Amino acid sequence: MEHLNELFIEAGTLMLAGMVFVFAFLGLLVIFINAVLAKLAIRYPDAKPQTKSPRAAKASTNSAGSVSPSVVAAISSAVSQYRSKHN
Amino acid sequence: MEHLNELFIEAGTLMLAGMVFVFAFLGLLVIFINAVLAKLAIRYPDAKPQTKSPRAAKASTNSAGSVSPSVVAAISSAVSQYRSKHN
Amino acid sequence: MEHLNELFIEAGTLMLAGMVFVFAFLGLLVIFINAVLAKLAIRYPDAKPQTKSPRAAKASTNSAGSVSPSVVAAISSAVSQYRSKHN
Amino acid sequence: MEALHTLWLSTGLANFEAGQVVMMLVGCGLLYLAIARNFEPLLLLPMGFGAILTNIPVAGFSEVGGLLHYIYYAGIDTGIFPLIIFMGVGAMTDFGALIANPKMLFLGAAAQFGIFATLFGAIALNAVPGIEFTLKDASAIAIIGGADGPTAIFLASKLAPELLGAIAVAAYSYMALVPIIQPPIMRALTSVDERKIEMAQLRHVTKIEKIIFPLGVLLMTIFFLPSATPLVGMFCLGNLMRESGVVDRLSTTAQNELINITTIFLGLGVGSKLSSHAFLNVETLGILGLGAVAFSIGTASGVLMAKFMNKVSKDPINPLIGAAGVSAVPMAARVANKVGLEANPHNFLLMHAMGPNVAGVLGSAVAAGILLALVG
Amino acid sequence: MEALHTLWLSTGLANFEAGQVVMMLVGCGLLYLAIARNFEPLLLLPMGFGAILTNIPVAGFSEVGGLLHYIYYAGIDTGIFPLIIFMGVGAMTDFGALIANPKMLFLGAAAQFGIFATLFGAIALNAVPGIEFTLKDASAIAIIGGADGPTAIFLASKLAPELLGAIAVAAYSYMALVPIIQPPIMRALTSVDERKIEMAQLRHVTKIEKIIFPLGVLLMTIFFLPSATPLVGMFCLGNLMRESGVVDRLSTTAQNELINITTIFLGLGVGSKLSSHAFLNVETLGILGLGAVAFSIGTASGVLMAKFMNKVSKDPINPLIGAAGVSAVPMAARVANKVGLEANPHNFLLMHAMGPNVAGVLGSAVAAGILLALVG
Amino acid sequence: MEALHTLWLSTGLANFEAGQVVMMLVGCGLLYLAIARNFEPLLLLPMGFGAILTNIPVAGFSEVGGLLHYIYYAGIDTGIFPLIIFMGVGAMTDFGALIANPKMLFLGAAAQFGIFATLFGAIALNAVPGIEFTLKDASAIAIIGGADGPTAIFLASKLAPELLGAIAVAAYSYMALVPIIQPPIMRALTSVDERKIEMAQLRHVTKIEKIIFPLGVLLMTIFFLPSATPLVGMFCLGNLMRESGVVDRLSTTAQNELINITTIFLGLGVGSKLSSHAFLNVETLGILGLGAVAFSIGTASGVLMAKFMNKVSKDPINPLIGAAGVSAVPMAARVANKVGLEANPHNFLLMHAMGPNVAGVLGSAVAAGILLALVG
Ligand code: NA
Ligand code: NA
Ligand code: NA
Repeated sequence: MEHLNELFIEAGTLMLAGMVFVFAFLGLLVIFINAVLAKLAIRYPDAKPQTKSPRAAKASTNSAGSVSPSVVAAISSAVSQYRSKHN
Repeated sequence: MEHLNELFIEAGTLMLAGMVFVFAFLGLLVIFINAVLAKLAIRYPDAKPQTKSPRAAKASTNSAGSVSPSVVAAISSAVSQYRSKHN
Repeated sequence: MEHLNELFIEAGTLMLAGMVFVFAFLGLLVIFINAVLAKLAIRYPDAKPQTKSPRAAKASTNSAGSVSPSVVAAISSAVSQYRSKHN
Repeated sequence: MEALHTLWLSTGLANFEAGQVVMMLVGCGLLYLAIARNFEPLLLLPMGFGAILTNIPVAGFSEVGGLLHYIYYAGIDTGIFPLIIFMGVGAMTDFGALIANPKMLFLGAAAQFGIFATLFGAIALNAVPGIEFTLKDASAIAIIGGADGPTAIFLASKLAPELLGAIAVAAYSYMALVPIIQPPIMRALTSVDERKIEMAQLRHVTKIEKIIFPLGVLLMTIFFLPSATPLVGMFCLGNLMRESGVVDRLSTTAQNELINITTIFLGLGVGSKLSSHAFLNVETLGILGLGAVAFSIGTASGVLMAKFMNKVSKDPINPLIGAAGVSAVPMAARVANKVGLEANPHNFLLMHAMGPNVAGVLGSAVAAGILLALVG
Repeated sequence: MEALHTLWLSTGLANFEAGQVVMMLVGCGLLYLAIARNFEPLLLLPMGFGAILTNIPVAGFSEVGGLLHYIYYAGIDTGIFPLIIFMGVGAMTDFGALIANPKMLFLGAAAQFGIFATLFGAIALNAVPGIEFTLKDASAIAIIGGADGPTAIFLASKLAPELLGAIAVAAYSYMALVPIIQPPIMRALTSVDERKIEMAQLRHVTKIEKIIFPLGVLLMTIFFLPSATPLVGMFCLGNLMRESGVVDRLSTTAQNELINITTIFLGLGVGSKLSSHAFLNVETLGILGLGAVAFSIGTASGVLMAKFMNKVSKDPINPLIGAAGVSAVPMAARVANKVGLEANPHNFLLMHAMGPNVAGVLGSAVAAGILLALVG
Repeated sequence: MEALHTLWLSTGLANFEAGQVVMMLVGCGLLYLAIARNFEPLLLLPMGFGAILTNIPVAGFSEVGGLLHYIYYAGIDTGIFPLIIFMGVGAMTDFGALIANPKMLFLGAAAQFGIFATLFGAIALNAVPGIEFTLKDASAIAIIGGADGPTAIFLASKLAPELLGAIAVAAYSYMALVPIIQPPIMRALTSVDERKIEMAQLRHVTKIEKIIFPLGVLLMTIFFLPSATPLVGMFCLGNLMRESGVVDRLSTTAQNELINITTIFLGLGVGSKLSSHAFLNVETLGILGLGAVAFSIGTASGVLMAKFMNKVSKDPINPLIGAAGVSAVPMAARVANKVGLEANPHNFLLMHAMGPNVAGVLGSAVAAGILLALVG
C-alpha cells in the first residue's frame, strides 16, 4: 500500500506535468502559427493558381488514378461515336 | 555398401512415408473443401454482382493502368474534333 | 616538408597512372564498340519496328501516367457534349 | 513405421499446448474483425496472422532463426518500422485545416487527457490482485488513449515490450471502434443546439506555410522535448517531402510502397508478441478495459474543451469537433461530421474536424515524448 | 611505374583461376538462357549476373564485407527472401479452379512422386565414385521435382546450402524447359481419345470459400506438418490478403514491388553460391540429371493418376491435366492446354489444368515440410 | 516540481552545444537549397533533414539504438545503398548515344582529369596549417570531381568515412551548380565559331548492341580493374535489366520504388555524418574549395579534349559537349545544349552531349576503382 501510494503520487505528478506540457507545447505552436506562418503567408502569397480550369480538372482522372464515372461515360460515348463512324 | 544399403532403406521409407503423407494431407483437404467450403458457399452466397455496366467497364482503363487501343482511338478522334473546332 | 614531398610524388604518380589507365580503359571500350558491337549490329539487325501508329501513340497517355492537357480538353469537351445530350 | 512415428512426433497435434490454441483463436478473432468487420484491416490482418504463426508448436517462428524473430528484432525492437510508418503518415497528412485555424491545437491537447488519466487508472489497477503495472507499463498502456497506432507500438516497444501485443490489439481495436465509442459520449455532453453550430469557412493556406509548418514543429520538439524527436521528426520529414513539392517521387513512395511493405512486416512482428504467456493473463483484461476508458476520457475532454472554447471564442466552434482531437485520423473527423449532420443536415464539419484530428496526432506524439522523458 | 605494377597486380587478369573463368561462362550461359531464350528470366538474369560477380577475382563480392555476402546471409541463409516471394506468389494465386474441383488435389499429390522417387535416385547415385550425397543432400536435390523455385531454394538453404547454386540452376532451368520436357511424356502415356476428353464446366466459387480456403490449408498444416508452416503460412498470408479484399494495397504491393525487389536480391544471392568449388564437380552433373528425372517422373505420375481417376470418376477427366500437377505455375497448365488443343481444337483445358497446377504448389510445399521434418 | 525539472533537464534547450546549433543551421541551409533553389532535392532534402536529426541533443539518433545509426551502418558503411542507387541509375541510362559515337568515351576520360588534379591539390593543401589530408582522404575528396553522387558516397565510405558528410554535401551542391559553374568556363575556352558547330546525326543503335554493351563493360572491368566491379557491376546489372527487355518488372522497380526507398535512407544516413566535430573545421572549407576546383578542371579538360578531337577527327565535334564529360547526368548535357543554342539557335546538342555524359559516369566509376586499388 505504501508502495502503491508512492506510485499514485508519481502518476498524479505525471498527469499534471504531462497535461501542462502538452498544453504549453501546442499553445506555443498556436503562437508560432499566428506569429510566423500567418505573416509568411502575407509576405509570400502563393503564385497565381494553376491555369487548369476547374471544369477540366474535374473531368480529368482523380488522384487515386481511377477514372470518374462521368469520364467513363464520356469516353464510352466517344468510343461508340467513333465506332459508328469508322465501322 | 553396408552404409549404402542403410541409406537405401531410409530413402525407401522416406518415399513411402512421404507419398502416404502427401496423399493423406491433400486428401483431407479434398474433404475439407467438400465438407466445409461447399456448405459455406451455399450458406453465404456472393452478394449480387457489381452494378457497373459491362460497356462502361469495357471502355474504362484496364487494370494494368494502360489504355485500351479503342479508347486511344476514340480520344485521338475527340482531340482532332476538338482541335478542328477550337483552332 | 620531407613527408609532404613524398606525398606529392605519390599524388603525381597517381595522377599520371590514373589518367593513363582511364584513357586506356575507355579507349579499349571504344575499340570494343567499333570491333564487336558494330559488327553485331550488322549481323543481328533489329526486328521491324512496332506497328503502333504515331498518331495513336501521341494521343495516348504519356509515360508518367498523367494525361496531356489536350486530352483533358478533349475529354472535358466530350463530357459536356455527352451531358448536353443526356440531361 | 519409425518414419511415421517421427512424423507424428513432429506434428502440431502432438505438441499443442492449451495456451497456443487459445492464442490462435485470438488471432482468428483479429482476422475476423479485419475481414468481416473491416476493423483496421491493414494492421489487424497481418497481426492476426502473425499471432497464429507465432503460436504454432514446433515451427519456432519467433525463436532464433525464425522469420518472426528476425522481423521483430530488426523492425520493432529497433523502432524502425513504426518510424517508417510515421514518415508515411506524415507524407499523407495535410495540415492545411490546422494552420487555417490554429486554436484547434487546444482540442488536440485536451484529448490527450485520455492518456494521462489512463496512466493514473493503470496504476490504480494495481489494487486488483494479480495485476502489477510499473510506471513504465502504465505509460505504455496509457498511450492507447492517443489513438495512434505507430505511436503506441513505438512507445510500447521501448517501455514495455512484453505488453506490446496486448497494447497494439487494444489500440487498433478501439481505433476501429471509434464510430461506436464516440457518438454516445458526444451526444451526452452536447445539446442539440450546440451540435447544430455551423463554423466559419477556413481561410486559404499558402504553400510556404505548409512547408514551414513541419520545420517549426520539429524545431519546437527539438527545443522542448527531444525524446519525441524520433516520432515527430520522421512525421515531419514525411510531411516536408509532401509539401515541398520537389521530391514527389520520394513522397509517393513513402505513402505507398514503403508504408505498405512496412505495414505487412509491422503487423506480423506485432502479432509475434501475442504469445499465450504474454497475453493470457488478467493484465490483458486490464489493458483492454483501460483502453476503452482512455478513448472515452479523451473523447469527453476534447468535447468539453471545445464547449469551453465555443464560450470564450468569438468565432463559433461546434463542440463535436473536439472529439476528433483523439486523432484516429480520419475516422474521428468523419464521426464528428456524421453526428453533426444528424443535428443539422447542412452542416459539414469534416474539414473543421480535420484540424483537431491532425492536432491529436501531434498531441499524442508529444505525450509519448513526455512519457519517454519522464519514465523511459 | 610502381603504381602501374600495383595496378597490374590488382587486375583480374593477374589473379584469375580457371574455375572462376568457367563459372563466369556458366553465368553468361544463364544470362543467355534468360535473355535470348526467355528461360525464367526474372530469376535467371539476376542469378547469372550474381554468378559472374561472385567469381570475380580480388573483388570479394561473397567475402565478409562484400555485397553478395550481405545479401546471402541476410536474405537466403535466414530463409526470408524465399518466404517473401512465396507470400507474393500466394497473393497472385487464384484457388478458384481448385476449390471448384477439389479432386484435382490428388493430381497435385501424385506429381510429388517425382520428388520422392528422385530422393531414392539421388541415394542410388552414391554408387557412382566421386558422388557422396547424404540424405539431406538427396532431399534438397529431390525437391527440384517440386518444380517450385522458392520452395527449392528454401529447402536447399536449410538442408544443403553448399548445393544451393546447382539446385537453383537445375530447378529454374527445368521449369523453363517444361514445354519441352512434358509433351512427349504426356503423349506417350495417353491415347488420342483420352487427350480429346472435354471436361465439365467449373462451378462458381464464392468469395467466402476463397477466404476460408487459405485458412483451412494453414490450419491443416499446423495440425499435421508444422515444419511446412513457414512456406505454407506465408503463401496463405499472401492468398488471404488477396482474397479478403480488405487490404488491396498490401496485396498489390506484395504482388509487385515487394516481390520484384526480393527477386532481384534473391537471384543475386543464389548466384553468389555458384562458385567453382561448389559447382564444378561431378555432383552437379548428378543434380542436373536427377532434376530431369524428377520432372519426368512427376509429369508421368500426374498423368497416370489422372488416367486412373478418369476411369473411376463419373465426371470425365482429361489425363493431360495430370501433368500440370508438378506446379511450374502457370507454364505446366498452359502446356496441358496446348497438347489438348492439338488433339481437339475446341478443347480448352487451361482452367481445368489450373486446379492441379496450384495443387502442385501446395503438394511440393507439403513434401518440403515432410523432408524438413524427417531429415532436417 | 521534480517532474518539471526532470523534463527541463531532458529538453534540447538545456543540452545544446554550439556546434550542434551550427550544424542544424547547415541542415536548414541544405533544405533551403533543396526546396527553394531545387538543388538536387532528392538527396539534399533527406540529407539536410538527417543533418538536423543527428545534431539533436539527448535524442541520440546516431548513437547505438538510434535510427540513423542503424541506417548508416546497415546501408552506407556496407556500401549497399550507393550500389542499389547505382543499379537504378543503370536501369535509367540509355547508352544509345554513346554506342552510336564511341569516340565520346575520350571526352568522358578527359573530364576525369578533374579528379586526379584535385587529388594533387588536396595533397598540396597540407601546406595550410590545420589541414592534414592523407592520400586516402585526398582520393575521397578528389572523387567529387567525378560529379557522380553514389560513386562519391561509395568511395568516401570506404576511404574516409569521417569526411563522408562534407564530401557528399560538396558533391551534390556542385552537381546542382553545374548550370552556373560550367558555362563561363565553356565560353572562355571556345570561340563562337566552335560553339556553332553542328554535328552529324547519330546512327541507329540496335537492341543487341545495347544488351551486349553492359556485359562488355563489365567484362573489361573484371579483366582490368576488379576493384571497380561493385560500382560498375551493379550499374551494368541495372542497364542489362533495362535493355534485355525480359525483366521489365524488375527494371521498373529498380528505377522507381527501390531507388526511391534507398534514396530516402541514403540521404538520412549521409546526413547523419554531418556532426559538428566532423564538419566544422578548416578541412571542410578545403573540401568545398577543392570540389569547385575539381568541377572546373574537369569541365575545362573535357572541353579542351573536344577541341583537340574536333581538329583531328573528320566528323565535326562541337567542343561544348566535352563539358558533359564530367557526368552530372543529365544536367551537364543540358548545359552543353543550352550554351550551344545561344551561339546557334538551330543547333540541338542534347543527344550528342548524352554520349560524353554517360561516358563520364563510366569514367568516374573507373577512376574510383583506380583509387580503391591504389590507395584503398
Ligand atoms: Na492522438
Ligand atoms: Na510442385
Ligand atoms: Na563522372
